[in-house]
Amino acid sequence: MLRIGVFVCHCGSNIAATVDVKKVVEMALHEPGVVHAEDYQYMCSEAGQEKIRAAIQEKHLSGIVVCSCSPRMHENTFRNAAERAGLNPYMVEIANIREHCSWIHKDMEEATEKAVILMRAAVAKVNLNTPLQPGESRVTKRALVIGGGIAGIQTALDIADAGYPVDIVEKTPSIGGRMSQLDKTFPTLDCSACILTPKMVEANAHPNINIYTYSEVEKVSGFVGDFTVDIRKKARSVDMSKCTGCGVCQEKCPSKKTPSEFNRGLNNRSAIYTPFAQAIPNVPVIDREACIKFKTGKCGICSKVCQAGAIDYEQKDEIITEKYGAIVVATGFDMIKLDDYDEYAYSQSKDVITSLELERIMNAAGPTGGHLERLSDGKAPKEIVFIQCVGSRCADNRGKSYCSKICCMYTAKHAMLIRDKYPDVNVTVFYIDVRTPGKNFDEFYRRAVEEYGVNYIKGQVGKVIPQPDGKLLVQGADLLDNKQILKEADMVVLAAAIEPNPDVRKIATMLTASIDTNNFLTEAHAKLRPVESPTAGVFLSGVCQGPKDIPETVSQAGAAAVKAIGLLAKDKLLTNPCTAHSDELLCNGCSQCANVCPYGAITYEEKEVNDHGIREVRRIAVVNEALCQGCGACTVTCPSGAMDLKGFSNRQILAEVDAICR
Amino acid sequence: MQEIVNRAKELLADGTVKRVLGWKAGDLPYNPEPAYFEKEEDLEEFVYNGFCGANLSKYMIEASKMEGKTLVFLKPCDTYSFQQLMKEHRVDREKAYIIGVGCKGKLDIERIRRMGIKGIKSIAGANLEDEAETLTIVTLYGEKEVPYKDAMLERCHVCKGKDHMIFDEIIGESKETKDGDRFAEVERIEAMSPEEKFAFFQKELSKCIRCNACRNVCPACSCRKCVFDSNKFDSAQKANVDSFEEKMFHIIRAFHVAGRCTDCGECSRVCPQGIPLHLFNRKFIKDIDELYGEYQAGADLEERGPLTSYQLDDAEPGIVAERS
Amino acid sequence: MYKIKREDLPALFQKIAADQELYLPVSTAGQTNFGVWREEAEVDLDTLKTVKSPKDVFFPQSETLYTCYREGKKLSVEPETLKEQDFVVFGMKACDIKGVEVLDRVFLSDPIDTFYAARRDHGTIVALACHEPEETCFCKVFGVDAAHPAADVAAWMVEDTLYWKPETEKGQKLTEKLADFLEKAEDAGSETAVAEEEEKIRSIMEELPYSHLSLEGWNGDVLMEKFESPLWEELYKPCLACGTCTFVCPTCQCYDIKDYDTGQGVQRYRCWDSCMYSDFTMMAHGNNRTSQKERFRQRFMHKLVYFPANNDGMYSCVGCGRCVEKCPASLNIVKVVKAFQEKEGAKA
Amino acid sequence: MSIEAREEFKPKIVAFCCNWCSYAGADLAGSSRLSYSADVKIIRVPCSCRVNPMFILRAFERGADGVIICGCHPGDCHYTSGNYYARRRMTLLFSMLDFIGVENGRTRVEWVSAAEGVKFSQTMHEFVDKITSLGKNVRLEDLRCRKS
Repeated sequence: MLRIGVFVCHCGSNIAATVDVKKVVEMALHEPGVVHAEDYQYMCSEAGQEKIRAAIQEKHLSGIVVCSCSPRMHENTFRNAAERAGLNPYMVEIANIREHCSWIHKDMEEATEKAVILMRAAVAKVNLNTPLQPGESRVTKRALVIGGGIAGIQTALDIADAGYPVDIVEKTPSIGGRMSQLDKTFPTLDCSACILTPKMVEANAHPNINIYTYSEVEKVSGFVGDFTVDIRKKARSVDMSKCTGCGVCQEKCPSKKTPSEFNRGLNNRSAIYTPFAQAIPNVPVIDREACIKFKTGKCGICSKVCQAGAIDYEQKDEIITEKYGAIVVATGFDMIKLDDYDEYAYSQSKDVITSLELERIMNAAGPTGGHLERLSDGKAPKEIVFIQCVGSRCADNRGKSYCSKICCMYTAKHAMLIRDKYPDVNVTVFYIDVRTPGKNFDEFYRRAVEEYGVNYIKGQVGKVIPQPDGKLLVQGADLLDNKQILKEADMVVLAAAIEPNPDVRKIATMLTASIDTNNFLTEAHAKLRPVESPTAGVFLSGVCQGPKDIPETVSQAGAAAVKAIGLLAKDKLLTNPCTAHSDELLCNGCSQCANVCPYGAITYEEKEVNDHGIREVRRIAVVNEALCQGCGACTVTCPSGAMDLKGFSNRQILAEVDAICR
Repeated sequence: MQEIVNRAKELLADGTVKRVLGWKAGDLPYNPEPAYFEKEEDLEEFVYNGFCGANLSKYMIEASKMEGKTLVFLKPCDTYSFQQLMKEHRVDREKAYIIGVGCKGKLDIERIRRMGIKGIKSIAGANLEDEAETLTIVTLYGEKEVPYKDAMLERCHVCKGKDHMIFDEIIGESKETKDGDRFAEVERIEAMSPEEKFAFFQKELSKCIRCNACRNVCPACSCRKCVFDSNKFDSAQKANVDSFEEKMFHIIRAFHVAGRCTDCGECSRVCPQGIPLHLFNRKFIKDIDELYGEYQAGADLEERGPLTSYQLDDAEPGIVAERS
Repeated sequence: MYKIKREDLPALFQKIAADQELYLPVSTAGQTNFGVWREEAEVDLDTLKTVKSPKDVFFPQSETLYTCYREGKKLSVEPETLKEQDFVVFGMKACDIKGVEVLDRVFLSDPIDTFYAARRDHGTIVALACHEPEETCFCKVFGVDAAHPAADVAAWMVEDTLYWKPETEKGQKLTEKLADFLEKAEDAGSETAVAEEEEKIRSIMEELPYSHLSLEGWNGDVLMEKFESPLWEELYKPCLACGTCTFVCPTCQCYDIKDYDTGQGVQRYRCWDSCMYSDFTMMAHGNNRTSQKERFRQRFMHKLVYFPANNDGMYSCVGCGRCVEKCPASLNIVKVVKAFQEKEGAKA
Repeated sequence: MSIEAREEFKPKIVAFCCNWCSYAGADLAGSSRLSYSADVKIIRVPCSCRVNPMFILRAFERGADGVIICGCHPGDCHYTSGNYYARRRMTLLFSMLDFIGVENGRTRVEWVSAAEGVKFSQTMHEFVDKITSLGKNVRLEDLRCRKS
């Protein structure tokens, strides 16, 4: 039996106010194997750790239990403390008496009783712990960035600047992302393209950056430091090495009826196209769904007009397999679909548009050449109504429960720009709250109201009714004046909620990164590890993690890059020693464990064993500890119990069960 | 039967096989035993009749370790077990020469005894050649006639079919014996109230003497060391001291063979206490069929077992409460 | 001698059970085993052989030896109390009674097994003659008289009447207690009825296929000769290494001692073990019988050689035939004896 | 059961929580001060696929009144597929327990992400209520483990 020490943390009053820590100490001393127990104000502090060290050395402890906060907080702290005192770090168990006890219970007696039971379970477990040694695994010094928007570009640039090769995988034909669709940016009103394009060019030209556009991640295997990724390079039908980007093919293409994705479907593009003028790479793709050559076999005009001979109808999808040490997800966002918001007449009237559509309309390269006009009749609007929170902060399940964060500011921007360029246009904004927490944000909003005379009405719009004369009747409420409002507008702009790019689910599954109910990727810790995914080696950049504006996105992109660089800078990583292993005397060699192993970590070998004097050659499972991630799927599949998991062994878990049910 | 014996002799003689694994005539009319024959003359004792219910696949685990090939006689249902064992690398196909033998339904001496027949001196009609519809049983207490079908093992009434899944050659004809619904009894129990279910199994399992016959005869229970014999889970109990242990043993045993059990019915055939152990396996099979698509263990070598595979849209565990 | 109508037996049982435990053949879910009589129990006196022998009335499949309780770091031990109340076993057959005789040799010789001894002291056995012996029976081989079992009370069921004959002091005492229920049967008709039944049983015994099995060559002196016989190599092969034969056997007496962690402490109990099991007599170094052949041999050598060697030639098989009926591989002691006879006879 | 007796009954509930999601979800419930019954005791496992049916039966053997397994939402498993295996295993196990007459409310699987502190707390509330209404587990306990 081990010589166990139990350390009970007060966590100031976080634990001690609800749990009688002295009682836990007293009860611990009654547990078999426990030779030392003490409590302290803050076990995680220098002084607390020093107490642990002293006890380990003076009382010759061979295992310790710390009753404190979640192991997700300080397991490493205490493992390191134990290691410094000469104890194997895996001889430490944590009883979570804060998050799982003191913080959720009010009655001191009840909480203390539970804390004692949790302590007992941890003591029972640590009694069966064995010293474990982590192994080592190599780090592939290359990063993958999924998504080529501003987040992905910035991350890639920062990693590349640090000297590591980076691949960007972008689904669409060009990098640039949502930001390339924006006209101006708040709160400084810079032209979006003017600040984005240089970054795009820089990424394209960077010797350490390799861009795969019109490509998607198909498969991910491996683990931190050693991911293997299959990238599907979709057939572009244009040879990138030959194309000069002259654009003649697009001009001559007879199929020009496909809605332009870039312009949100407000106008059409040709079947062979580059999404926008500054696209990088400036090489078009053939949309095979729309192309006459692909549909009927006839046409082939683009091929005829291409002087470089770059058109290649035979091109096939290509799978590129590459190894990476770190992966950054920067898959960005899209606007929600407005199908469930019939009351705003989005599908009935061309003059009810989303803010992103307004961006395109106001952009000089947009469908209207930058003229603010109604899409129904081309007339200049005189009365514009903005509706905020369409699908954001939504209580029912039509929309999103969260605040999309960027709408208040871009609406102020839109309102201001319109009033600036078209002073005769009246702008009204219906809002729930105006949220402007950001540098120079509130000032910006106040300018819209005070200098530009934008009419802000606190209240929601119930209905937008298209009128026979083409006008839009907006029925709203003014909560401050407590009155109903009926307003005729020429144009209604909806600040639709943003949501993570729907493809992120697929990617999260491939990466085994966790995702929340809104499809935002979960960070390892909401405050302390905001750019890391709980999956080691996977980092989060931009809106895939939560709604953000451009400056926030760029700063997070940089942070994600630093985390990735920190990983790539290492030559070797210590692997988790809590891996599966098979007892060769019990193994049947039946292969069931290998069938469920997600990492292909189990192989079989013919081995001579000595089973209590019976010598025979048996087929036996062997676990590759570098590949095993310690999930334990194999342990339950194994009928004989040959397969067990270090750190979470059958007997350890049963001991916890027994201690809890005692 | 002579055809089988002749063929076995040939294969022994030409050196194709080193031994023959079949059945040897017993000393009572109904108790042939599984046996190895290494010499041609020993085969005089060979028998294959209605009482040869034993599934010889399990013996092939040991036979695979022996030198040279073993000629093994497998009934159609036994071939599922053999193939499942192949899938689990527990038998060596190279070490087996499989003759698929025909089957006209196997007899259950316990069933005959339950009819009140005792003091059996002879049984006529159990041989395959007889094609008998009726068994004539001479006893110390008079002669009895029993329809062959009524004396068959439960499993034969719900036979999976008379096709051999794997074989080198086939000898003998089979006769369809299926006349019942495999899941009828499971369904009957499912329809009970929790109290009735509990009482039913409590009663049945209270008979269990933990002799391990069900486990040791089971081709899916092929572990070198059973969890119930090892100290890995602190679960090594030699006796059911508490009624909990009866349940623990049978639930876990059924769980461990779930997705691998071919429903060969040996567990119920050998239980000295007549516990319908196959119900546990059938319950799992029924659930697997209903929830994850029909699956027959041992029917092929490639398909992943239902517990080592999954579908993204599998039913949630809550379905159990919803269904009942 | 006394008699009682079959239809009055339930009342008799009730009377017996009023102040003591009564064990008798009870059918549960289609199988008959000895169990404690309860009003609702399905008593089955027609089944000749219960699945398990009634040995667990005296030597239960599992029994607690003592219990340790743990409180903090303190341990306390509470020994199990010995059987203190009298009880009755009704319906045991001659072979099973012979089986108890075998167990007595083991448990009542020095050092005496106090748990067993207490049960033997307090138990009164009412035995029932074997009405219709079966083809698997071979008790005759071991000198057992199935027609007249040697017990505290011998009983015969002749048509609808149970004849009851106390034969020991214990039996006499029980009979007196049940005087209100038992009718005197000193008449010639009763004597004849019992004698005829005995005769009938004995004549059937003569006809049984195994009754004339010869045990020649099996005794305590043939240890090495039998031990080293190459026949075992052939015989054991079909054995599945289950414990059915052992657990249905009226004479198998091996047990294991195990600890059960109750969470509050430890319950130490003993339970039947089987020499067929790979962990039988497992020691720290492993097992002294590493192959199934050795384990298989052990069982038969024990019954037919080792036991007689230590017990004045008494075999520890009583010919109940349960293993013959229940072995999943249709192996049994008769086949073993016959195989030796055949092969060694041929040799000689 | 009388009302008084029900008030006295404090169920023993074992919750197996996946380290990556529901254990963190429980942490979040804690840091958000979302209370639930102290009858629930959590055992940390690396993944729901680590939960062996033996663990569940052992808990019942030892007198647990309810066992709940919490894992990552399907598709979100930290190890890609663990919860899918767990889902099949637990579905079949629960169905078997139901088959032998154990009240099916005593076992439950719930998918709770690291972000779902509220769901964790609510789930535990519901489960404790359910077990309280079912009362003491008597069908799957080993009487030797009962506290005398």
